[in-house]
Amino acid sequence: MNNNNNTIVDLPDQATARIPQPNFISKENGLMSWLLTGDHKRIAILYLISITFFFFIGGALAGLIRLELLTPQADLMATDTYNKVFTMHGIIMIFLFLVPSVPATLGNFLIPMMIGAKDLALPKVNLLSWYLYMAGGILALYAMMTGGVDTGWTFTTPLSTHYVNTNVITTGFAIFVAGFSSIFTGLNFIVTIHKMRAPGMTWFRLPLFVWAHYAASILMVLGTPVLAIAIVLVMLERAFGIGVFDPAKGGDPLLFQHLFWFYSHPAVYIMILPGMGVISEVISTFSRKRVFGYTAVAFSSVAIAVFGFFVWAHHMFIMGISNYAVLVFSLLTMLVAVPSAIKIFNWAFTLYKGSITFETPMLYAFGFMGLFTIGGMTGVFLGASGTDIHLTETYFIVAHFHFVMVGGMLMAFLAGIHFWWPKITGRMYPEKISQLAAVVTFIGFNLTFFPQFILGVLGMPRRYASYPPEFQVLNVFSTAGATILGVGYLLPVLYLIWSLKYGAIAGNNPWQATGLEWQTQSPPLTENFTVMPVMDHEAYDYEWLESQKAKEVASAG
Amino acid sequence: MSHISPTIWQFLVKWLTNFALFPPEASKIAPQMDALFFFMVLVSLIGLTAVVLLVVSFSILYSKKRHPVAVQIEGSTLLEATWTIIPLGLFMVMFVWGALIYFRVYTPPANAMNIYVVGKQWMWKAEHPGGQHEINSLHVPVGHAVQLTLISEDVFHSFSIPAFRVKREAIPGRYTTVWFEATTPGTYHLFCTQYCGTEHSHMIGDVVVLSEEDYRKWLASSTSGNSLAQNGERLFASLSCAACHNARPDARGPSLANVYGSRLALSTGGTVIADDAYLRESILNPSQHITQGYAPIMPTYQGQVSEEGVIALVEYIRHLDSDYRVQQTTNTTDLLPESEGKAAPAAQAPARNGTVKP
Amino acid sequence: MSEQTKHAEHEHHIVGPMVYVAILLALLVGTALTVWASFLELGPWNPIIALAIATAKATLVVLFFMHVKYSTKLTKLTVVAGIFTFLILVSMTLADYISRAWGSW
Amino acid sequence: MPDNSAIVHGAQESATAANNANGANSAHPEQPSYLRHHFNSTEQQADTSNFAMWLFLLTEVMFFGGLFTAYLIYRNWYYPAFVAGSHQLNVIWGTLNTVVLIASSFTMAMGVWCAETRRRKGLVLSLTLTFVLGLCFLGIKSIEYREKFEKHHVPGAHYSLQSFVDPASDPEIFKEYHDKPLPLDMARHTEIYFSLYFAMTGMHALHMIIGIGILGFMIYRARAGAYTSGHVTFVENFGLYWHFVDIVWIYLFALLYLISRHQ
Ligand code: HEA
Ligand code: HEA
Ligand code: HEC
Ligand code: CUA
Ligand SMILES: [Cu+2]
Repeated sequence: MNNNNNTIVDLPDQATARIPQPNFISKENGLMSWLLTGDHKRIAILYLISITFFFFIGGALAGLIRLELLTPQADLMATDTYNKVFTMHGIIMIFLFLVPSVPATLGNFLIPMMIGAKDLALPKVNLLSWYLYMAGGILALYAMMTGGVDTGWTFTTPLSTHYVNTNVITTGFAIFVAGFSSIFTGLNFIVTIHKMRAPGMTWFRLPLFVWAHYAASILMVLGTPVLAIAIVLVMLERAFGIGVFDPAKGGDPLLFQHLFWFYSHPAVYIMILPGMGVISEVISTFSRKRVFGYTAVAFSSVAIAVFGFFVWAHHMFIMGISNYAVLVFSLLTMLVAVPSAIKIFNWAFTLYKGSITFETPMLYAFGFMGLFTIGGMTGVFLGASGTDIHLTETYFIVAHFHFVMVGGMLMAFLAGIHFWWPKITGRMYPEKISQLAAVVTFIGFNLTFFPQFILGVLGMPRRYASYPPEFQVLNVFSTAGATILGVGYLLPVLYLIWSLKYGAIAGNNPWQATGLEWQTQSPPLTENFTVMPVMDHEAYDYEWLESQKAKEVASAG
Repeated sequence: MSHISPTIWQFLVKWLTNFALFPPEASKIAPQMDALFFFMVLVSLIGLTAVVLLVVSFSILYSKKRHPVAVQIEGSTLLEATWTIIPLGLFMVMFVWGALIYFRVYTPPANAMNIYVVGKQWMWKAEHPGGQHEINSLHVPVGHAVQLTLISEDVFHSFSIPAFRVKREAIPGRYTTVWFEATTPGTYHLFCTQYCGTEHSHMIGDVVVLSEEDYRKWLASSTSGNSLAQNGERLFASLSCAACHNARPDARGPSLANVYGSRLALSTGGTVIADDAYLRESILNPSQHITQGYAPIMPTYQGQVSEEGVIALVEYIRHLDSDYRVQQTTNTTDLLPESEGKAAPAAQAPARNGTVKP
Repeated sequence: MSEQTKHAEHEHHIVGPMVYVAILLALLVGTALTVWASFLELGPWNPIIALAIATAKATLVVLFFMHVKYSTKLTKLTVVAGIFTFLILVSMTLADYISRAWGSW
Repeated sequence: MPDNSAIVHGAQESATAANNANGANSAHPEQPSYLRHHFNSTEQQADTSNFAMWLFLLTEVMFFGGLFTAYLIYRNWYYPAFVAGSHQLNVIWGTLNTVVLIASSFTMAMGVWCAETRRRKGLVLSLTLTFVLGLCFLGIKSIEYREKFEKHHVPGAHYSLQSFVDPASDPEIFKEYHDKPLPLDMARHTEIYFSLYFAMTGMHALHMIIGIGILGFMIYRARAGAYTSGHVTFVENFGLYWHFVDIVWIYLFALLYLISRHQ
């Protein structure tokens, strides 16, 4: 047993420990065994590799954006190029990175294990969804190479339908295809969570990670098709001039935005809810305590999902929707913010009387809580119709959504990757350097995006390749921060790859966590469990864990 | 300081003189908006401090070193209710306060002077009633309510004046309005904030706030000779609108005098207030709303008049309540249109009821 | 005979052909009715009746052809959730369009 | 819990033959070979794919939902244009198609019943009928489409307003409805009607085409007895899809053909 007071890590004796064989990685070899797999864990790894690839492409584009904005003039690239760069940055980051980030990797890997199933309900659909994702991704890259697209990720009509000559149709089709990948992932999760739970795994014994994914999946299934039809209409408009979004023919361009945001607002919750699930697991594990107010946290996920469908028009406050609609949507936006606040405070109180340690996942989780609070509160600034007038379409929004998406979800993703890395690979990541990376990203992040709030208040519009000189100072800070941030993101890639070979053997349950996924070997077997698990305790029951360990010791000794 | 290289020094000086942290408050609404803004900042800071304080203090108090065994706690309905209700209450305050400001920004007072703004890729064209025409700049007098009626010729643009805290989308095919009252003479940024294609970031300009005197001078020096309504009259004649819209008893179309701001009965049974948007629709999509008692014979002028042309026509019809020439001269030279009594009908019109008096 | 071959007939209810024939007839009658109604001059009632009949037909299809009447609560809930979200999309979007016509405030 | 990891994916194919041999009276096979390795029982497997199918239909509802929203908005705005546009549709063809589709839904339902009660011939017959009726529907639809092409009522560069600004020039329709000529600006909006008409019926037809393709595959497999040995999930789920497509049409018929026959 370890007696170190600063960590809960409990590793097997490194001299004798081996990675258990067989496991899901060693079971079969060869590329085809990966490309044709039905194993949710292998698909998760396929996703992990592909989204990391797209993240770095998106990140490189972000680097270009920041370099261009170093000086007030459009000197690094033409405005046209700049427009293509931020459009592709947005599209790649959102549709090809953040939407599938936690769900398609960690969710895919863990949901069946957490509920005690052998696989997702529909393994082939799961694989299909990865292929759709790749098809969409490659198509998007193809569009980018062959001229790019410069509509902004929001595809605002009639700009996208009539006034640009770039690859709108190809990119639209890419998003359409990637969208179906996300629909199938969500569908698979819902079915799995409903139908594949192990005996004794009642709804209120599910880990909060599963609840969060359930809520996000509802949004994927019900929201994404509306995006699909909106994009189909844009493609038809471009190809045939059907006039539905064309003001010259009597169409209403705002209709497109209604359909687009009907998906894309819920999509922001698709992007945050799975991250919130990760945070619940991490905070609980590293404070050795059941999450404070389990039911409230579970239901707040569902509440976010349901209310999430009622607020989409807050992206259109000044766009010409009726003033009455503004009132209604502004009010509902305020309501949807409340469940997030509940979660934050519940997590904070989970720490109360805990026994806290500060491993990397926990550091990221703390980062999440602070940054998401800032990002979320500034969302409320935008949700209040009056202040939105001044702040909309400025860098304030850019800062808002990077705080929630990068400071929130990306931090949560990294927390989750570190947390479950030992489960996925069987090896630990190096703790010290990863703690350093967490701190570096936190600092870099704030330096990058906090100045953007000020820029926004000053009125600097978003999507500007050049800007008045008085905004330069803050932009330079922001660019400097982005460099640090880039390093912060490069580090994990390096040391995680390193750890694949040299990391310490982790054993089944290095964190002494309670989830079912920790009660089996790491990396797990293809079938996850040797015996069908029976859930006979509540979620996050650390006392059960202790008694379990005591039993093992007794039977071993 | 001497050991800093002069180039860097110059650079720093230039940098820091251009450095700003908060935009000027140059309109009447700006302080009100900022009050709400700072309220929100305050609430956010309190919220953030609360969260950080909880996290940090618990981390210290209950770190494994100090507190090796966790105490399992289920939750607390009372506490959870607290942090549901308090944020909800605060958010509701923000909602109501925000809605009030939204209401103010988008409800022009009755006596506001109207300037038309047309956005197109990639410039702003302002049409003053006196016929002054400017591109990528807007001259307005200090201390007068100015209403902008915006429209776009192509894609969405957004007319943003950060120093005034106002912004409104220019939409293709539809008028939108916003108003402000500048309080400090000076030159302020004008941005297009809605992404509108390649040169979006060059669709910028200046809003020049002039003292009354300077404004008068500016009006006089930059008029093109013809007022907007006069242009409208020309168009009215050349498009032979008068063939139907004349005051003769056998006229096929309704008389347009005094039509602006009145409530019209439609053939479908409803009524509608003839505002700018309605006049525009009547010219481009006449069959959309047929006035009671008339046949849908008016041809559409879509494709035959530019947005500026439509604006001129609308401006002309707006002023058809009396001899427009007389008004035009006053309009150009006088800053207070309502003092001539000419805005009075508009002020009584139902459309203007319920506006806030600033 | 078919009933016994299933392990769990309470779960998997097999709908017999007579029900299907009845529903087929009902749907055909519904179609005839709605076409007939469309030839009448009923003012605003025309669309209402047409949509009401369509909804009735759709309900029959969902309940019997698609077996929802005999399905689990979960399936019923799923159907309701779909209709609900669809209605949010339609009604909240239309709410904007309708209230736009009310004028600025 | 027996370890059935030996059964790998794709075991379904071999399942067919084995189950045929089992016949109808092997009511409780220890491990039906179509049972996928990660399920515990056939019921769980059937329930699961049934639920998954319903969720998929939800996404379809939302997909068509966007189109219906657009239709409702524009019909509100451009009522006369939508009326005139709708008069171009032939109620007789529409009714016929509705009947065809309802009949195909019926045959599909019968197919499900045949599968559940293990009637192989009945199943093949039902599926074939469904297949044929589906083709009939598409045939009729293409007749209607051709008519639109000939009259230049397909949105785009060649769109013609002739029938709307001068209804008398379109004697067949005029005889029936005696439409008044639409003013030019309103007539232009008929293009939006036809855009939505083509988008909605086109999406619907696309679903039919996909469905017919799957039907062909199913007929092939049904003849080999694949669905009449207890594993009926596929037929049932396809049935759900087919009925859903039917429901969409029921609404399309009402909205596009019927509700605007009177001004
Ligand atoms: C992960 C993504 C994500 C998340 C979670 C959110 C969350 C929220 N967002 Fe954000 N948003 C985006 C991504 C996201 N957003 C993106 C990408 C855009 C821009 C799209 C574009 O135009 O390109 C955008 C734009 C955007 C707008 C449109 C602005 C405009 O275009 O004019 C609005 C307006 O209402 C808004 C509001 C909100 C609100 C109210 C929340 C709420 O859910 C936040 C709730 C959270 C909290 C409130 C924090 C926790 C609270 C506390 C800890 C309590 C504090 C204490 C006290 C009050 C005492 N967002
Ligand atoms: C998940 C979502 C996500 C993420 C993670 C990011 C990450 C970042 N974004 Fe992004 N951003 C968006 C989503 C996201 N963004 C969206 C949706 C928009 C709106 C687009 C639109 O308006 O249409 C936007 C727009 C946007 C803008 C505004 C552009 C404009 O309006 O003009 C800016 C400007 O600073 C910016 C910066 C950054 C930076 C510095 C990062 C950093 O966090 C990135 C850090 C990562 C790296 C720096 C990579 C590190 C690695 C390398 C550098 C090595 C690369 C090497 C090889 C590939 C060989 N983003
Ligand atoms: C062929 C005759 C004709 C011509 C030419 C014509 N109009 Fe009209 N106009 C009408 C009729 C008839 C109506 C009332 C029915 C309706 O609302 O469409 C009308 C209504 C209007 C209205 C709405 C006012 C109201 O009381 O309903 C406006 C504004 C208007 N016309 C402006 C114009 C302008 C500007 C032109 C020229 C560019 C023009 N019209 C040319 C016949 C005509
Ligand atoms: Cu015009 Cu941006
Ligand atoms: Cu939103």
